[in-house]
Parts: sequence; C-alpha cells; structure tokens
Amino acid sequence: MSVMQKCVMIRRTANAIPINYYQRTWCSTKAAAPTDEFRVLNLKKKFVPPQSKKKYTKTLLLPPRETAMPVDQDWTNVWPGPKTFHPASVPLALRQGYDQKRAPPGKYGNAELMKIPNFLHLTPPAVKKHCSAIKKFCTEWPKGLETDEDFDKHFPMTIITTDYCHSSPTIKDPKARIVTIKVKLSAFDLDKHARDKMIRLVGERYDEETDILTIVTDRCPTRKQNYDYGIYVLTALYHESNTFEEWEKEKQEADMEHYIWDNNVSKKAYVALVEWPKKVSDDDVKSFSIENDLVGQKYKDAVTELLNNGEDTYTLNKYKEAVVGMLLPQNAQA
Amino acid sequence: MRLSNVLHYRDMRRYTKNPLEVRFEELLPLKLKNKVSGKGDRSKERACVHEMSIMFACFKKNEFDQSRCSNEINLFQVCANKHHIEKFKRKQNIREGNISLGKDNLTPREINYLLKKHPNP
Amino acid sequence: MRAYRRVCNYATAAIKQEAQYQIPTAARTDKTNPADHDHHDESKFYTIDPKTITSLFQMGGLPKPFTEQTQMFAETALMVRKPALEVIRGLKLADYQKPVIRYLLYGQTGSGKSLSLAHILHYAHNSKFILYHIPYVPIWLKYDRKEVNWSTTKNGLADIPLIAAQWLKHFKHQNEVLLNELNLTTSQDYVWSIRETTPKGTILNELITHGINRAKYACDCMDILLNELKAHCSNNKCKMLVAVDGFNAFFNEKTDLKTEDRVRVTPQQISMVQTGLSAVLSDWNNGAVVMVTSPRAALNTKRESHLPIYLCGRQGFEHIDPFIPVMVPELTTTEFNNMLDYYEEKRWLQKTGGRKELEFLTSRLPAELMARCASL
Amino acid sequence: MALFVKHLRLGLIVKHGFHPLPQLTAAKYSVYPPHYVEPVFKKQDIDKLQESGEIENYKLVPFKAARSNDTCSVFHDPLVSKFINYMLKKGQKKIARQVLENTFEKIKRLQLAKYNRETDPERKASIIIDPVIIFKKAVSNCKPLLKLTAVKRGGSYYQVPVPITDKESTFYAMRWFVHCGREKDKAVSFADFMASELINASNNDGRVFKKKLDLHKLCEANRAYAHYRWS
Amino acid sequence: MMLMQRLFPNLVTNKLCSAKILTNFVLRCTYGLNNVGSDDPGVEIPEKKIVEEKTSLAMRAYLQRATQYNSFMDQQIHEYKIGKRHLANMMGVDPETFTQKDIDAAIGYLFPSGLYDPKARPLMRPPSEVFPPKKDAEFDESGRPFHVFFYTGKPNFYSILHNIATKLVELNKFEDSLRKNNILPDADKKLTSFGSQWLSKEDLEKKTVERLSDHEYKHFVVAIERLLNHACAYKLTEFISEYQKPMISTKSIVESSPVLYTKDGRAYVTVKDCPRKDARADVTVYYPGTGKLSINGKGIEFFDYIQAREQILFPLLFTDMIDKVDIEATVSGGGVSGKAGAIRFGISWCLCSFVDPEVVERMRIAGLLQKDYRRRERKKPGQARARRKFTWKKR
Repeated sequence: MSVMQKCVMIRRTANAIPINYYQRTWCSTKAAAPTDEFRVLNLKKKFVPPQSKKKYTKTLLLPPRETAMPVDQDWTNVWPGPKTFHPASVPLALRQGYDQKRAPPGKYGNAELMKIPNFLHLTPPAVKKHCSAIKKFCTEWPKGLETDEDFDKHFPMTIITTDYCHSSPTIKDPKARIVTIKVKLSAFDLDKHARDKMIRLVGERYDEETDILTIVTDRCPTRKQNYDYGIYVLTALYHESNTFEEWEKEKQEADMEHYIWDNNVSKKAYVALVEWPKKVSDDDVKSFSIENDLVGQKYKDAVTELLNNGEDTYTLNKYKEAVVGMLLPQNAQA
Repeated sequence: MRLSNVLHYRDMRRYTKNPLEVRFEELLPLKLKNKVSGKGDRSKERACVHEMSIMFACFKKNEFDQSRCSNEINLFQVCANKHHIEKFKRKQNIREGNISLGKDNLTPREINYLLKKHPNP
Repeated sequence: MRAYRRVCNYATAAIKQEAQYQIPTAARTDKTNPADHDHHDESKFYTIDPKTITSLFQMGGLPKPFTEQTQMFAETALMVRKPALEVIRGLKLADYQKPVIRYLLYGQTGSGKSLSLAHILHYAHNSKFILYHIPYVPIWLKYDRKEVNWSTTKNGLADIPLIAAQWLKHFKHQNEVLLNELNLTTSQDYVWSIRETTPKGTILNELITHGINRAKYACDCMDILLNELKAHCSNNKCKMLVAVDGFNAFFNEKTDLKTEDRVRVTPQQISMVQTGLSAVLSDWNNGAVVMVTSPRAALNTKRESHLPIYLCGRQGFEHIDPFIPVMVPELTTTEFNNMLDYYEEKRWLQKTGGRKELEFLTSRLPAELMARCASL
Repeated sequence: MALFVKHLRLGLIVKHGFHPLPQLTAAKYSVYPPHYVEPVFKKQDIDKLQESGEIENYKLVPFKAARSNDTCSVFHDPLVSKFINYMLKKGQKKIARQVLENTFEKIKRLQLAKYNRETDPERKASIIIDPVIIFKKAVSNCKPLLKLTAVKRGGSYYQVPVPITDKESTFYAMRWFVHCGREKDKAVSFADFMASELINASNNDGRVFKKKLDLHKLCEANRAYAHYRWS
Repeated sequence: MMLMQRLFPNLVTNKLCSAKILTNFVLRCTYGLNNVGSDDPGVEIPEKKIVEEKTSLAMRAYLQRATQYNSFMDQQIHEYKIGKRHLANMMGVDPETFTQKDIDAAIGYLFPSGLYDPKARPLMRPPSEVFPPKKDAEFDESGRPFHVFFYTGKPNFYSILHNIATKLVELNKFEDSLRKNNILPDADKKLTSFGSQWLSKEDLEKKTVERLSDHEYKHFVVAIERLLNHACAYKLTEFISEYQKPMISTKSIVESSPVLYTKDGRAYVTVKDCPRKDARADVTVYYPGTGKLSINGKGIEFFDYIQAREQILFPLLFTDMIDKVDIEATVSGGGVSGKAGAIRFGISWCLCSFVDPEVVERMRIAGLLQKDYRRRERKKPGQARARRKFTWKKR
C-alpha cells in the first residue's frame, strides 16, 4: 500500500515539476531586466513587435567573365594550369547531360561538367608554348643514331615508365612507380651454357619468338628504387648465369634438353636385338659402334628426332620406317 | 407520372365514359433510344454441341474406338475449327474496333457504335 | 499449328520414300580365315563363326556396344581394315628366331583399335598361337570393390587375386584346346605352401587350374605361366601372341585401388601389371606382341592426344622400344559407305540419305558412327 | 486551372470510352523488334516458298536468327525437338536429348528383334522399325479430342467438355507421355520404359492411351454440361 | 489552344495588368517554353511592344511567344558562334575553317568523359540541333485560324486522316467506274505491306509536330491500312509510301566480306569477332577445299555435344558446301552452345562470298545471317527466377 502511494506521489511530482520549471524559466528569461534593481514581475506585458528580419542587400553581380573576353585572346594566360571547370571563365556554349524531352542542360550550375576531367590547360598552343620554353635545355641529336638498327645496337636496353597526367593539381599516381626493362638476350654475349641457365632462371619473362627479356618491377614505392632494383636483378642474372656451380655437374639425362641416343636404353635395346641370342652387358653396349650400320643409324636418327622434336605424324612415320627396316627386313624389301 | 395520371379518378371517369374522346398523351418520347441492350449478343446455343453429342453417341456404340467413328470425329473437328477461327476473328474485330460494312445483322456493339455516331434526331 | 502440319507432311513423305528405296547390301568377303585376307578384301566384311567367338571372346575382348550389336544382328561381322592386315602381314613375314616384334596400335578414341586387335587375335588363333591376351587393362585398375592384398612372395607388390583368377580362366578358355594338343609341362618345381607344390613336369593346364582354384596364388601363377610359356617359346615348342589392350594404363599415375590398410596403390605396384610389363619385353622369341594404347585407358586428365608417347610417357616408350607403331585411322570413304550399307542392310539405320552429314558429325570414326546411327 | 485540365483529361477519356484500349499492357519479352519474322530453316519449306513465289514478299523483311536447335538436317524433326523441350528438366537439354536418343535406340532394338523373329514376309514388311515414325504414330494416337474445363455456374463448378485445337491436343499427348515416364518404377530406366510405352501407344494400347480414353469417357459422362461453356 | 481561349477572358477583364505580367502568365501555361529558357542569368530577353489593337488575344500571345523564342534562339546562336571562335583560338586553328567536326574533336579532347552513353557526354552543337522546332503561327492577326482543322487541336494529324478518307472515297468512285465498264481492278498491282512498316508514333509526331496519343496513332494505322488494302491502291503508291519505312536497310543485305587470296592462289574470307552470347569467334573459310575443319586446333571433336556439331554443320549443309571448303576457327569465351553459335554465324557470313546471291537470300530467310541478340534474362526481385513467380500463398 505504502509503496504504491509512493509511486503515485513520485509520478505526481514528476508531472508537476517540469511545468513549473519551464514556467519559471520562461518568466526569468523574459523578465530579465537590464537594470541593477530588483526584478519586477511584469504581468501585463506590452506587445513588443518582433524584430524585423535582417534585410539582405543584393550583392552586385558582375557579368560573367566570358562576356568580356576578346576572341583572339591568349588562352594559355586565362587558364594556365590544371583547374576544375568554371562556367564563367570558359567562353564555350557547352552543354552536358541527357534529357528525353528537353535540351541538354547548359554549363551554368552543371555539376557534371565539373566532375569530368578537363584538358583546358593542355591545348595544343599551350603544349607548344611549354615545349618552346624548355627547348633551350635540349641538346643536339647525337650522330650515328639515325636508324632503329643503330639504336638497338648502341642502346640495347629499353626502360619503360609511365607518367600520369591528371586534371587535378597532383601528378602522383601509384602506377607511375612501375618500371619495365626490356633487353634483347642476344645483346648480352652469352655462351651456350650461360644462355641456357639465363633462360631457365628467367622463366616466363623470356619471349622465345622475339628474343626479348622483360623485367617488370613494382615492389618498391618509388620509381627510382624500382629502376635500381631492376638493374640489380639484371646484373645478378648475368653474373649468375656466367658462373658454373659445382652442382651443375650433377645434371642428368632427364634434365637435359636433348635426347642423346648413345647413353640411353634405346641403344641397349638395339644392341640386344643385334646380338641376339647373346646376353649383352653394359660394356658391350658402350663399346658397340654403329658407324657402318646403316639401319642402326637410321634408327638412331629416328628415335632422336622423335624424342627431341616431339611426336607427330611425321616423326612417328619416320620411326616406323626405321623400325620396320630393322625388325622386318623382308617387309621393307617387299 | 404515368401512374398518377392513370389513377386520377376524374380522368378515369372521362376515359371510361367516352372512349372516342380519349386524347393521346405522349408519356414517353416517341422515338427509339440510341442504345440497344447487349444481352442478345451471345446466342443461347453453344457451338458444336450437336456434333459433340453425335460423336459421343458413336463412341458409346463402339466402346470408344476412334477408328470406327472417324466420320463423326472429323465432322466435330471441322466444326470446332471453324468455330475457333470465327471466334478469333470476332475477338480481333473487337480489339481493333472494326465495323462490318454492308452486313444485315450487326452485333449490338456495332449497332451501339453506329447509333452513337448517328443518333436519332 | 503450321509446324504440326509440316510435321505430318514429313512423315508421309518419309513413308513414300521408303517404298521406292532399294535397300543396299554391304560388300562382304567369303574368306573366313583371316590368314587369307589381303588387300583385295580391304573394307569388306567377313563373318566370324559363333564358335570361334565363344572360344575367343567369351570373357571379354570385344567392346560392349559391339557385342550388343552382334547379338541383335545375329552375326559377328568385322570389317577388314588396313592396320590389322599390316600386323597380320608382319606376323606372317617375321623371323621367329629373332626376338619378338612388338606392334603398337594407336589411334583416336573409337577408331576401331580393339576390333583390329580382335581381327589379329582371330588370325593368331587360327594359326596356332598361344594367346596371352589381356582384354582391357583399366578393368584391373578401376575401383570395383576389389580385394587387394600385399603379395607374400614379391616384396612391395600388391595382388588382386580374384581378378587374376578370372584372367586365368579367360586364358584357359582361350587356349584349352591348343594346350592339350601341345602338352606343355613345367620346367621346375613350384612350392606354393607347405602342403601345395607343383612338381616339375606337370602339364600347364593343371597349373592354371590350380591358380583358378586357389585364387590366393593366382597372381604368382600368372607370372609363372608367363615365364614357362616364354621358355617354351624360346625352345621352339610353341608360338605365343601377347596382346594387351589399353596398354598405356600400365603407366598411369594412380589407380582407384586401395589395399586393406588403406594405401593407395600405383599401377606399377601391382604384381599383375608387372607380369604384363614383362610379357611385352623382347627377351624371348618365337612369338609376337601386340599392344593397343587408347586415350580412354588413360586418366581423364590426360586424354588430349592419342599419340603413343604422350599416353605411355617416356618410361613406357623406353620399355617397349623398338616397336612398330601402327596407326588406326578413321574410316576411308569406301569403308564408311560400306559400313553404312551394312547398317542399312541390317535395318539398323532407318533413314536413307544424309551420309554427308553423318560423315561430318562423326568425322568417320566407326564407334561414333555406331552411336549416332543408334537413334536414327 | 489544374481542375480544368483534369476535366479536360476526363473528357478525353469519355471521348474514347467506348473504344477498347489497345493492348499496351502485354509485356514484350522478345529482344527482336516486332516486325522480325520467324526463320524458315528447312530447305523443303524454302523451296515451297520459292515455288509459290511467296519468297518475293520476304525480300525486304528481316528474319530472326535460327535457334540453336534448328537445323536443315535430314535427321531433324520439329516434333521430336519439341518433345525434347517438354521433357527437359532445368535446362539440361544435353541429357534430355541423350535420353530420348536412348529411347529411340531401345525402340529400334525391340522392333528389330520382332522383325527378325517374324518369318512371314508380308507381316515382316509391315513392321515399322523407324523410331521417329513410331513416335509420331504414338503421339497422334494419344491426342485427345476434348478437354475438361471447370466453369462456375450457380456457385458450383462443373467440368465442361470443350473442343481443343490441334496444337493443344498434341501438347496434351506429349505431356502425358512425359508424366507417364516420370511416374515409372525406379528400377527401370526412363529410356526402356518410354520405349515400350511408345510402341504400345503406337498400337493403341498402353497407359497413355488409357489416359486419353479415360478423358473421353469423362467428357462423355459430363456431356450434359456442354452448353455451360463460354462461347 | 482551347485552353488558352478559355483563359483569355480573364485577362481581358484584368486590364490593369501590365504587359510584363501578362507575358509571364502566358508563359507559364504554354507548352514548354520554360524548358528552353536561357540558363544564362545575365541575359534579359528583350520584349517587343505589342500592338494591342486589331490583333486577337491569341495572336498577341503567340507573337509574344514567337518573339521570345526567336530572340532566345538568336542569343543562343550568337553564343554558339562566339564559342566556336573561342574554341578555334584555344586550339590554335583558323576560326574560318573550323567545322562542326573539328568542334566535336576539340570538345572530346578538352573534356574527356568516360560516360557510357555518347549522348550524355559534353557537347557543343548549333542551337538549331539542340532545341526542338516550334510550330509556326496557326492563325492570322484577327485570330482567324489558317487551318480548317485548327479547332481539333491537332490540325496536321487530322488533315492526314482527312486526306486518307478523301482518297478512299476517290478510290471507291474509281473502282465503281471500273466495274461499271466491266473491268476488274488489276490483282497483280495490289499493294502489300511486305518489307515495310508504318511510321512509328515518334516518327509521326515528328512529322506532324504534334503530340499524339496511342489511340490516335492507332486510328491512323487502321485508316492507312484500309487504304492500302483497297483494290485500287496502286494509284496512290506515292501517298502511301510517305507513311512507310523499310524494315531493313538494303545495304545490310548485300554487303559481304571481301575475298582475299593466299600465296598459292586459294580464295579465303575471314570474319572476325562473330558474336553469340559471351562467345567470340574468328572464322576463316578457304574456298576450294576438302572439308577440313579446325576449331582451336582440333577437329569436330572439339564439341562433345551433338547439337553443337549440328550447328556447325548447318550452314555448310544448307549451302551444300560440306566438302568444298576448309574452315579454320578460333573461339573463346562463353559456353558450348554459345561457341557453336558464334562459329555458325562466322561460317555463314564467310560462305556468303562464295555462293550465289540467290542462296544468300535463302540463307537470310533461314536466319543464318542474322545476329542472335538473345541473352540470358536477368532474375527479377520479387520473383523466383527470370519469369517464374513465387507460389501464391494467401497468408
């Protein structure tokens, strides 16, 4: 019982307080007199007209700049650097946007035109002007580099980097750090072993058709670092491929690119066939020579070609011919 | 209005006394309406019902052997086909709002359309 | 509706055409013995009598769709084709004192390699060769809830006893008459266990029966049988033809088989495979070896090409080198037409005409042609 | 003003009120413009067009591309390809086609066995082996003449027999075949079941044929309601 | 127009209104002049003092609008011309020889927009192209309309309908006269609509400079079709063809790829980028050939699926060229049927160069030379698939 009463009480007070509170505050704010004397409760307040709104004076708008532009002005002075599109300073009757029923919106208040990049600072005359300005720093074209062949001969390495040009003031682009180095492998003057090792080391970066080695570096944050790294890799590759390591001697038949008949099972089989029914040992095989054996030579050629050039109808037919000549001499005669 | 007129006792008396004196009164306007009811549009008889019943009779006789009722079946199918094509044409006409020209019995829809165009004066 | 009417038109047209059409007959040759076949019989059909079929191919050897077809046609007719003739000619001409000559049939899937092999087998059977015929290697290696045990005699190898026993049955079925005739005996004692021995001088038939009855020793029995036969051949007592279909499955990277201790077995670890490999070695004479490589026998990741070295690998090549590769090509135009004539004669092909279409669609592969004609 | 405009618009509607609206609502799904014509891909059909001289009319008419199951091959049959489309599930046309081809093979096997067993040459000649002809015969044997539609009259629904078009009845026949094939026992393959069913149907027998007869009997029983149908 | 007339009495009573207010008011209720209002804040449209006597209110309103429109267009043209000179100056070119083509190139260079639709990219065009044309005055100074059908609201459209009706009557008369003399109209000369279609609604709107409703367009089609189907319509071929347009351009039918020759004198044709679904194929067909086929270096076994093989066979079979040509194709992307379709399309186009024009026409009728535009249809929200709806559940 008592608890409930309490609750009710609380609720009542809770109801009551805010009303009073606000009233009071209302009174206090309104009646705050500037005087130092006591505050007076002014019940019959006079109507005070609300303060009139501040009048905005119309700012004087100049006509857009484009109207004052002469037709033969120097545009590069008007738009010297990259800047977002501004309708008043571009004297073109531009429109952008698409509306099925109406004409495309004009340039004033057209945000689309500001969103897209512009090359107003890179008009052909501007480019020409820039070029003529930096021309004094250029040197003469070296003699003996007139043709592409000369170029390839004296400068076998090509370095490709890309600069990105934006409409925004910054010229930075993460893709600008990538450096591509292209070299013709024939320019390296490598011997047979070194060339082979180089190609194995480089893997897919070497293009067999054009004989060009391509190294792309993009792991460092700046272009300079990437370039240095690329050159370092190239140097390391060169020296590494020129050294002959101890383990390279362990290279086996399977690692060889070429099939050599003489130290393979095929010869053993052939010798066993010729020497039948004698059992042949490894020494016999090694000492066996096919110098005067036309059939054997034909067979050797066929097997070597089959395994080196890969199988196709031509090599298989050649192999077949050789084998038939060897195994079925009667058939070959017929 | 008509009722009140008829019920009017005095008039009643007048009418009954001398039938020759009956005066003609135009209670409803003496011209046809510019509209006909669409109820008579659809004929009561459904198409091909007769053929269908003949076919069923034949079926019953021959225990649903189609080969023995080929004549009846053929008749029924020809009828159904014809009806189908007619229906299609009618629907197309309605869809395109075509009015038949120089035909003697028009559909209520066509009559209504024509009456609307050329109302009674 | 219009489409339907069109359909009906076609149907009537087809019936009318049939009435006028003369059903062609296929070109056949009367020579039933493959030994007599020469290049005049090329692209003609010859019939094998049912008795030979039961004795040769009762337990495998012919492709399944072909057997079904023969059952329906109530005859087994093979087309005489060039690759088989070539091998048979080689077999006829060969010098049997020299080590065995190995032939390798290769070609695209469905180009008729197995049937060419059947032709060769028929020849060998007629000319008294003992047939050491492995019908289709992948059957051994494919997962079929087989019992696989580690071998007791050979270390590191696995046996598939039931399959080996089955194969021995097949061998016995094929060669029973010939073995009885030749009366070959074992050359040494074989001790299977304490109680079971096969003494020297036992007839080979008995050895095989033992292998069949005691499936546990079937694999060893296979090996011994091979060695015995090789020895007999080298001693000029008999002639043997080793025929292996799906040879390249020996050199697959894996099989579906698992031993009881759940170890995956490679093909090289199976004793039967080793036996098969030793059969194709050329360390014996008075015989021949015919192998068939087929892309379908390879794992399904390795079916790009049908050429032998691609399928067998370097290892396989070295194992069988030197061999005579025999290409089984697609049908020639005459063969193709004869084949279709045959089908029409047997009422298998109901639609006349459209031969050019079939030629293009199947690229003249006989197996594909058979499948294509099945629904026409 | 707005009010006035509203009235004006209303007036417009009244003006056209008794004209039925043109079909604006029907959604067009075709990617081709409406004046494109279906291709005629069978050589015989084009020959027919050429003979009748109709081909001149199509000189300047654009044609749609032939679809990927259309071909002018001798072995192509529109009814068969339609059936493949009816029986396919989830767009697996390859499988559907394979199954139907197996069915045809099976039909041929069965018929060939019958053919080889037969000794009387006259009867032998009368056996049809061509599966496509058997298939067509089966379908045409199972085409119903009528169908039942529910029509509401006086608060209750009546099953009313209604004549159907040729196309529709073909569709019904083929659908019954497909459904029948799907209701088979699991142990039997679709191809086997279908083959025997088709052969039976071509001899006026079998489940599908029964189904058609049932429908006809039902129609006969309900023939009293025939005048209930619309139109 | 009726609307305007209804409005004007109000204005008449309100004589105090100044001219300026009047223009503003009229401006709001006329059709769409506000759409073309200058977007340049600084431009004041000069207003001519309108002579109020004699002229009707409608005429006055029209004149106001006309002058407004004309001055606006003048302003735009002026801006365009100045802009053109500026642009020539910017690009460092002689403005006298600066053409519209150069303008487009220059704008493309200066404002490189990657927007997909070329229509949405920045442009600088002569105002006559940008702004839609307006109707001229339809009444004289006293408010008398020029056109008989002025009060229909769409005089040009209804005059077309009227013309059709009068022609129909004429034709009927002509036919009657023929029949009186026992001459039947020539059946051979009867017109057909094959190969041509009626002007679309948009075209007709452009032609009449009036907005048309769907009903009106339908009326037009019905009427002109009735005219076309008349037995004597051949007398009016010119009139009818005014409202027709061909279904396909004749150019697209004839054009086939050029034939090239290999070193050993074989003719060949290459068609690149043949599309079907996501697949693209390059197909080369060599003319005297033996029926070899290579797809990505393989034969017909490139396709497992028999339907795909049939598709490749289709054009060859259709033209009877199976063993008369060699085919080389490379195909990438897409699935099986897409690849097959792409190759089919390529082979068909290649074969066009080797067969008679008659056969080419037959191939066209068979649908071999038409690009297949169909693509997978997208799934829609609220639906189970592209078309399938969810099962309806009442609750």
